Amino acid sequence: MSEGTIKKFMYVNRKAPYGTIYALESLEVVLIAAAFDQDVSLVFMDDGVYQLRKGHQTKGIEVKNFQPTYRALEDYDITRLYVEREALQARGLTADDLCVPVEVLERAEIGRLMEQQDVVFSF
Amino acid sequence: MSEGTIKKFMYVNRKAPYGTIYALESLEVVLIAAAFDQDVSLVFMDDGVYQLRKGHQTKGIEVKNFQPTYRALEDYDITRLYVEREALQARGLTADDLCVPVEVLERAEIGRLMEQQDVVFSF
Amino acid sequence: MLHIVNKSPFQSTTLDSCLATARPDGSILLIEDAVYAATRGSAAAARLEQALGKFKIYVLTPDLEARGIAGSVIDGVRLVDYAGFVDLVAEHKGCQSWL
Amino acid sequence: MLHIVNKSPFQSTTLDSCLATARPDGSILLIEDAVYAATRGSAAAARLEQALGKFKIYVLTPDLEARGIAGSVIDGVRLVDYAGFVDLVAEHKGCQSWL
Amino acid sequence: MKFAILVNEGPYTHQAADSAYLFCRAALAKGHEIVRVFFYHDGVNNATRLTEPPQDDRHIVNRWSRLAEEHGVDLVVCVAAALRRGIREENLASGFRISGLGQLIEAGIQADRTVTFGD
Amino acid sequence: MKFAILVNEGPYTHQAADSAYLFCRAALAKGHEIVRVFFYHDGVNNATRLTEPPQDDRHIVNRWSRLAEEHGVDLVVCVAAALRRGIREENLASGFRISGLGQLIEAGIQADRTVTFGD
Repeated sequence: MSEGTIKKFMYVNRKAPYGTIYALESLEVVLIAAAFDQDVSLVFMDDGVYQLRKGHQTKGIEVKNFQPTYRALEDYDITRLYVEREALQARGLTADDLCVPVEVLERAEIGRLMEQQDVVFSF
Repeated sequence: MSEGTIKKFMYVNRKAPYGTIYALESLEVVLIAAAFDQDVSLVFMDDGVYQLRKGHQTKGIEVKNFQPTYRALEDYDITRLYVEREALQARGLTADDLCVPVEVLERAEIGRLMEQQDVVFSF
Repeated sequence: MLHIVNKSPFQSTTLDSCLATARPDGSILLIEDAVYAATRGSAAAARLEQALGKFKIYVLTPDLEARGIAGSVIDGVRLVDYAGFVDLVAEHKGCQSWL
Repeated sequence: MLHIVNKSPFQSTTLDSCLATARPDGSILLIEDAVYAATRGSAAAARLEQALGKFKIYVLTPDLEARGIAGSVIDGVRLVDYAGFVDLVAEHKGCQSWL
Repeated sequence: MKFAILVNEGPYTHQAADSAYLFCRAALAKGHEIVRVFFYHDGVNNATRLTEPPQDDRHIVNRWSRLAEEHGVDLVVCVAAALRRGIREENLASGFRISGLGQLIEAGIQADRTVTFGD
Repeated sequence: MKFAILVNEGPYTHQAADSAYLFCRAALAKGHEIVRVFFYHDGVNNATRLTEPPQDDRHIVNRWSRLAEEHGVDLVVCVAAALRRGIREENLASGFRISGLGQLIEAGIQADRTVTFGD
């Protein structure tokens, strides 16, 4: 049973927000995961880095702005947020453009971290 | 009303078969469209050319093989099937690899045809 | 004719397909995740800047704002809201959505 | 680790992302529309042939057959059926689906 | 001007349903006519009356129903696509009707412009 | 070995639901255990009992139900994703149950391997 087991869970976000629901529903998984006392990390790769791009204003598309939830992750003790350096560069972004503090990693380094996980959920 | 009106309808197929349902459901639209005495043409671009790649054998994925339906299009008087030359080349295919006779056109020529349509449905 | 593109240029080849097919003087409207193609300084920017010489390129403002990139639009790209989107469809003889 | 890719390399950049991230000696399984990446003579073939020097690359036979391309697989790519897919997942410590 | 709209994706999952709705509303506001909104592929899932989004989120299905009620927009769900996906009279939201693909072609013939929203 | 399966797309539209099912069947045939199949995002649409595909097509929903019946596989539909998309007890197919996202994390903890099928 799950009692006492601690596994490494990685949540990989590779999709842009709003065009599809994956970013939002991924975040809902992460918030629930926080209650399970597992070893949780989040990765933002490829278009997933756009989820953290500051300044979402969703009034014009009449969709809920869920960006504040990323800032609440810290309250859930989810502090390991990794962002792919190459993805930021390709999009003309830097860590200063993001809405939360993150650790920027080379893609290869993310590949290494991925190898160490017990469970990888990718959205 | 529709009585007597003849419009040019183009059906653009850009997606591979089986991975998603678009190819099959697009074909279902085309079969219905045939009953309306409109001016119908089909275009296969990008991964859409794979829909016509000979030799689908779907037993292993337990999905219905709908490739025979392309061969039935002629019975519905749908004879204008255009295939993008660049898409074939990029995929290492020629018209001989396809399950039905088609007219192979340059992409730019397809762009010109598209301009002449009244309605373009894209799948 | 009006071409509508809704996919990110970093994830999908759809915008490239559209650019390679559309006739000179055609119009291209970027909506949903395709609005990222209209931002300055990205790896897709050069492609779009080149396309501006051949097509009229429009981008949907509410989709830019939702994604926090309304301030990063490439010069020469025209901004439209939903009313402008409707006008574009009405002004062009036909439209094609590159799904 | 086992990387699973299911998108056509002509339509999506997902396979490129996977290839750029996976560690040397990792395994990559192509399923669904990604099986097109394993065919000879296509514009994506060179990329895959190069990747064969770094990764073990597998392709799901039922998905190849469905698409009529079982006879066109690049040399060095290993064929598996669903039972083989299950074995691959069991043999690797973890897996990542590049959706 | 007369518009026909084709919606190919379900609610919430892709933005297509939102974009289609906002387009319709803007077109009506400009005095255009929406001759039909046709729901195909996963678009048929826009028509389920069982949807219950979170309180702070938009209700995509009810929004369509209101468009039908207030502006008389004809919301047609493709019967073949709907049966495949579990949409029937018994879970159909108000303002929608289930019919054949012919209704899409007919809308394309009648309308001055046909616009597709999908994935 | 114990497997957990995550299904992220609806039936018919994407091949993901087919691939997931065929994977489960192959795993069971090899003597592995499927501790849970969790349906998330549009995957919840696999659970509607109202689906009626054409006669000559596979019945994806019934196939899952049979997997639950014959092999005791636990088919769990995420409640939040399901409410958004109109899946509730009243249209739920046999063998499925609706529960929270915690069931996905729990499955990930219990299983030796977790495999995701999606778009």
